[in-house]
Amino acid sequence: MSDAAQAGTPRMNMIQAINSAMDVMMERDPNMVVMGEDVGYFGGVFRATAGLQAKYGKTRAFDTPITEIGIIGVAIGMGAYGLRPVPEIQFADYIYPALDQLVSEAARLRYRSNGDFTSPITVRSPYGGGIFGGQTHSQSPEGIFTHVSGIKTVIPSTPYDAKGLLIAAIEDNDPVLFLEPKRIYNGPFDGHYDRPARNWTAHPASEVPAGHYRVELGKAATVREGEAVTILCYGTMVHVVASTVEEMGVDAEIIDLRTLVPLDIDAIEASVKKTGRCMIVHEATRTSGFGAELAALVQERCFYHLEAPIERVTGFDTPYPHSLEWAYFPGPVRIGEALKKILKD
Amino acid sequence: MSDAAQAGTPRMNMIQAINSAMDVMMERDPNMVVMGEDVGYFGGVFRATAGLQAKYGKTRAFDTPITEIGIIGVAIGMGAYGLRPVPEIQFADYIYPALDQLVSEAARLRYRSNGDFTSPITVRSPYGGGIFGGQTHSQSPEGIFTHVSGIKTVIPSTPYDAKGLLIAAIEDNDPVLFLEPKRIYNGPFDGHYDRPARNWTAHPASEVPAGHYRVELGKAATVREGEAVTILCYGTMVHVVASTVEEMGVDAEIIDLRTLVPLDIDAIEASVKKTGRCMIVHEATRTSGFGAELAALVQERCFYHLEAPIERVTGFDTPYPHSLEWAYFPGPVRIGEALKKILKD
Amino acid sequence: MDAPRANLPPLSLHVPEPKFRPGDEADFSDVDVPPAGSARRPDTADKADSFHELAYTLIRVLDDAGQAVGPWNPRLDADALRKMLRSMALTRAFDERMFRAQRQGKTSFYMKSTGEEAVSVAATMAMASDDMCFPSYRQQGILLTRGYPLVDMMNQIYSNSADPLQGRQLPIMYSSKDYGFFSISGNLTTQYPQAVGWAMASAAKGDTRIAATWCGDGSTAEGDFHSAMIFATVYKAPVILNVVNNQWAISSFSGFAGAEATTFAARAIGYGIAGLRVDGNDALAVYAATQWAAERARTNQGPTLIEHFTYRTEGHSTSDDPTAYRSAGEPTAWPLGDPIRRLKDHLVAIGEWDEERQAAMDRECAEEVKRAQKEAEKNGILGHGMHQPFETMFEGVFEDIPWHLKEQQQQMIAERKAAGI
Amino acid sequence: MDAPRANLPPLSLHVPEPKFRPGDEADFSDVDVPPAGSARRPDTADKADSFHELAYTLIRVLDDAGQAVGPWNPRLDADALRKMLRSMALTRAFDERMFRAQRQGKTSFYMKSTGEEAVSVAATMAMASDDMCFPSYRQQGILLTRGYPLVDMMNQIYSNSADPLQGRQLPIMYSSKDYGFFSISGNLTTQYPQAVGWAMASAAKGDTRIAATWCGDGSTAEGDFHSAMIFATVYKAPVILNVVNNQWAISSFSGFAGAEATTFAARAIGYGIAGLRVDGNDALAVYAATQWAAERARTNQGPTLIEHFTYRTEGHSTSDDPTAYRSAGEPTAWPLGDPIRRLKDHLVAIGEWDEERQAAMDRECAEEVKRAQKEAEKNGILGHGMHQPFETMFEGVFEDIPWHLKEQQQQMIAERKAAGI
Ligand SMILES: Cc1ncc(C[n+]2csc(CCOP(=O)(O)OP(=O)(O)O)c2C)c(N)n1
Ligand SMILES: Cc1ncc(C[n+]2csc(CCOP(=O)(O)OP(=O)(O)O)c2C)c(N)n1
Ligand SMILES: [Mg+2]
Ligand SMILES: [Mg+2]
Repeated sequence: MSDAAQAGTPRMNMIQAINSAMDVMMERDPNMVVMGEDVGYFGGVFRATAGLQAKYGKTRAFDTPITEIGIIGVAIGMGAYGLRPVPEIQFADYIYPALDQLVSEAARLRYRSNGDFTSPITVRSPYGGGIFGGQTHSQSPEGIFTHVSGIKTVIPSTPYDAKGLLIAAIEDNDPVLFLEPKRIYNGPFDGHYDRPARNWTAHPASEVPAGHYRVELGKAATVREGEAVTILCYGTMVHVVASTVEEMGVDAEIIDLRTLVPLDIDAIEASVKKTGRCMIVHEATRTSGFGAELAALVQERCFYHLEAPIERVTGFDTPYPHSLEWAYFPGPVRIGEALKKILKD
Repeated sequence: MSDAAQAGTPRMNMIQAINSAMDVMMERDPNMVVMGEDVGYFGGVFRATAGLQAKYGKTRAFDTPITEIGIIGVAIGMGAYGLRPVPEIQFADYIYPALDQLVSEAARLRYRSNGDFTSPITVRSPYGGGIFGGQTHSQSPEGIFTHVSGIKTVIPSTPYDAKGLLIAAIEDNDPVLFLEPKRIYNGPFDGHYDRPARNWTAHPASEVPAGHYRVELGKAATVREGEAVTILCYGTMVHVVASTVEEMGVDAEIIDLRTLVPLDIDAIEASVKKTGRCMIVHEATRTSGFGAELAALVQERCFYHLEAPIERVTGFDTPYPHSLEWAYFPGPVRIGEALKKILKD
Repeated sequence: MDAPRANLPPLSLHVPEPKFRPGDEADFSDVDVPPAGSARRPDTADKADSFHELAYTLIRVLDDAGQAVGPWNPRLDADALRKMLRSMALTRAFDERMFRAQRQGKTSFYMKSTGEEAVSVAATMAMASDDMCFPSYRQQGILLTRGYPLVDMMNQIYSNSADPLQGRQLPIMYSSKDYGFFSISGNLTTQYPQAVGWAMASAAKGDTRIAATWCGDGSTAEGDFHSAMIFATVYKAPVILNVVNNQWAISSFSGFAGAEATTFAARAIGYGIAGLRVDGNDALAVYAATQWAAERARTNQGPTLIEHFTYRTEGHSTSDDPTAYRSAGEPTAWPLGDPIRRLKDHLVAIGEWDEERQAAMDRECAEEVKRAQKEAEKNGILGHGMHQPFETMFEGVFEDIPWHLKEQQQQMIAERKAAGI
Repeated sequence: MDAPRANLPPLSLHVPEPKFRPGDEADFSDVDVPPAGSARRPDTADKADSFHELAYTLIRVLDDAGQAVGPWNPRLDADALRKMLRSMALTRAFDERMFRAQRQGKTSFYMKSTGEEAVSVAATMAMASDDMCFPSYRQQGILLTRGYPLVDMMNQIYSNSADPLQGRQLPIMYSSKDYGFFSISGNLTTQYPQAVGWAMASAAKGDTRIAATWCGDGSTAEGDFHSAMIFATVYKAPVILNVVNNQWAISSFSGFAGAEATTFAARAIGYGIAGLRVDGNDALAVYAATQWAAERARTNQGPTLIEHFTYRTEGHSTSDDPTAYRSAGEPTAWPLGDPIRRLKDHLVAIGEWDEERQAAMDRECAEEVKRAQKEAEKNGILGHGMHQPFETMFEGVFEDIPWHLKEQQQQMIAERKAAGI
């Protein structure tokens, strides 16, 4: 047991950390509200808002009608009034009906009104596969939002980061899309779906302070230092990559982006210039995924340092197939093959 | 006057060519219908569907309620019945309300039903800036759709291609997003907004056969052959690039992609391997635009042939500003600077 | 935010709350249940605005004594009634068994329609077999009524090697064009405008087939619902728009879809289309209302919205436990009873059925389901290796496989070879 | 597609068609105009389902003789009436001048509200000055009524160096928090759920301020409209939902939004909220309905939908010519008259106004607008170089400028230097 844990820092899984972030913020800021389908009395289908209605009342944590347009549109109006809404979209696959309110409204409000109105909302949504959710409970739509000027996209990979980043997102005065990798809600996942699931307790980042702290938006984390290759990843993939690198004994530098927009370009550039190789791993479909932007940026900035083509390891350009989930998922084999290739190139 | 024109091939501008494509197809295929806001009696706010209602009747060319969800959702249902709907979204900026129907339904129907149902719809929509349309009549959202598996994205740059590609899109049994660069509806535009506008008559590609022909989807066009650098572009930018290259006297190879998904990777690869340099030009915002995917692909496939970093010349990551339209637009200056840089690198 | 003006009372936000929560005793005595036979039956050619009251009552045919009464009595012959009863019983047996299969780890997910069998079965019987259905995920009764093979449904649920959808879809997201059953979507209510579009196409072609669609009470809040209603009213589409008001949307009671203020059938009035509110646990009422709506549609009178007032007896799916958010007593206290028992009582009351035949039928259904299950499991269960070949993953994204998917297909094959799997 | 069944009549698709097209003589004699004063005025505490008939009639106060009659007469004093008249006249003068400015090439775009001035002006006067408005693009009357500086509106229209929105928005897409005027969006009806959200927030905070929103007849078809209605009814949000039924949406008549089947006010009935249908060219009726709805909202009775039945006298915007799709005679044949003339006639009829004062007022408004225009043009017109500094383009995307936008800002500056501009 680490010092922190001995000193009373509680252990939390990702759901608990996310719940704690909202609890802390609702305690501090009477204008913060949470809302969404089943988030009130029931506390959310993943329990992320459990207890908040009981503690803060029905006008601050409430169930909503099943209309994602309305959830985001109403949150924008509440934000314009002066509240700080944290709406939940039950699955990221269901964010598309709300896209116009997010893209044309939340993301554009500050700009088009010249700061007269703003949209300080944080949209939480579980995303990603690996839970046999089929094509409509598994998608990773983050790439779309990174193309939209005026919205920030944040994806945590540990309980500690989840809480700190969510607090930073809520405190941010711009709209933030906070995507939660649901595969690792209850434990880190190394991609070996056939091995027993682990929970968070053994992971150092499950030590989560009970109170308020922030993990700054726009700052990546170096998960592992290394010299052979830089691997850029986020969310569930951080764990799959780390374990694959470990198993293969590769001296890779693993960077957990944490925020996609704005990106921590300095960390990326410094690392790639050091290693001379860059691999990008995400679960989303390949074409025009965020990996494309990363590849474009890295070759623009590190061209003369690159010793091999930048490799993208991604989900395939198909819907997420139910029965072939593990053939779709970018797991240790796909990452391993790409690593072998990039180190050989 | 060219031979073709003498032989009676009519001259058409882009709107006329698009109109002619629909006319030809409605004549040939009794199942083809056009629909959308103001497309019926009035013939569309850009007149693209003019005359079709008078010729084919109200059940084949009709106005719709102002609900983009409904326009696409209804078109999908009609497609499932056996019709071949060509819905119009009045401006590409207004496609977001329909995103769920496009992404979760049209694009996924064939896959999720294992071919039991398909969605042979072609969604037409004017896109792009340069007409002082402000932030909601100027957007270029193509990048978003290229990330969605199951939908094709097509963008013409001349009247000839517009008609041939639109016919191919309508005949295609998969959903196609057909984006029309509205800046060049009436004439090619070289980016010099301060010079008098030209119309299409002098352009060879305004010779458009009156009847049926197809320009195959997935095939790029080499607009200019060259040795110094490969420039990948589409839509309005093809003309801006061509004129800038001309003015600067650069021996660039200009490739008009025409179809973004599926992409003509062979043409791109062959050209970049020949020139050793690659520049990408689009009007859409930079981050996670389709240029990112192109840059990623090119460096993956042509890494050892590249002599300089791939350059992206794009719109900025801001909404399209009304008064500063020409500072936003990737015009001759921005393209010229990038050309100088990539040739020097 | 400025200080509230002192001369005005402060505003307050109304947040709906269901009448009963866990621990409460469920008491539905304030639910207004009009007597069977009391609603009038307008002519199918009547104007939609001439029978608004039908959106606020409950059309009921079966009375407490098990008799079919009133103008909506469809006067079905006993064979038809027995077929209806059997399809409902089969649906329930199927649900029981597949729910259990999920619990046994044979698949990832299942959703029952317990207590709502009449809504899909009786409606299907009132339509022509080639009319097109755009269901949500809780109308498995349509397929079972139309005789779709149980084994194929199970193959789909198991995502196994014989799955007609090749393992691509979540369990229960069936699709069968041949049986007039549109591919179910995971995204709520998207099927609503699609159904209207299909119906519009049928009308534009001078066809005679109509469309029907179903969504839940909660799902009516989606923008797609509205767009469908607008298109349906504008073009007088020949479509039946069913709202299955089972009063719950996962953990949210129907008050969060607006049920505190009015009925779901009343939505129809807002669009100027015909609206009926039906006792959804009364199979004959469902049949009669559907038949009436179908006749309207077929005679170019346009769309009808039917609210089926029912109750979701069990959890939302295999993923939730309803006693965490509602009174455990609700399912039994619910006053409109069980649709299967009510139809059975009717058949018994008219001397066309008895307890023995009922028991035999139940056994038969259970057997049929069990046999099908055995058959289906020969083709594999989820996650046990018997699935479609890996390469198929890349088929059907487009009609033809483009180069980038072919490349990815090769990559996947190479990957599996490299890993020795 | 199979062959239609022979024993059934073929279906046919109904596609709405307006009564008059170019070349037709416009004849509105079948438009039902109930006499002024004939609609009852329920108590503001009455239940929404107790006055459904108000969604199907027209609330009218001004009769043909120019008298204010009936229970909805707001009994305003003459000063208030004159202020109302002047704000409407000013709106019209402003529209005339700015339309002309666009035609003169001074800006890219303009939209008039001619004939619809009462809808924004009278409604604004019936609300408190700190109530929050979420308008569409045709309610410039709100700003003019609240005394927002004309020069600032024009600066925005010209996208010039003094534009409060820094040239970022299309002309007329004003925004002013100080004047309770929410930033106008180019995307239709997005403001509807936002208004409901603002109102819900106000209620949650125990504030006293309410919200109001406006959209056009065509815009009611958007999914946002529905989501707003659902949220409004579920949480009894203190909000006034205005539908400006000017019967046209660009070239599409209101039949494409469902007006053939019922009224827009009837939508309210579908959600169980209060609905009123008002003569939108009768400023006193608009005032009275708004005041009534505001009182409901302020006393926690929830939302009201008000349909303002009016007519879009001119084109949709500077981009279209209405005679291409409708009868040129419509604007004059339209039976509800001109809202300015009707209010003027009333003031004259009650002896509080005369033609001379009217002419003087018109001159005054024209002068005021002209003066403001001169002032505004000192700050530049569109495309003539007097705009915000180029760097500002990158401000306000986020609260702070992130690195990638700073880089792009530098690129833009370098670009301009390279080009010598
Ligand atoms: C667009 C979208 N939003 C949210 C969900 C998640 N979800 C699935 S079912 C459901 C509840 C639906 O309730 P209801 O419409 O009443 O149908 P019922 O389950 O009662 O049959 C929700 C919120 C979804 N599938 N799609
Ligand atoms: C989402 C969206 N779709 C389409 C448009 C294009 N458009 C602008 S105004 C308009 C007509 C609106 O008509 P109506 O709501 O009746 O308002 P009115 O112009 O009559 O005031 C249309 C289709 C848009 N701005 N936004
Ligand atoms: Mg339900
Ligand atoms: Mg209108």
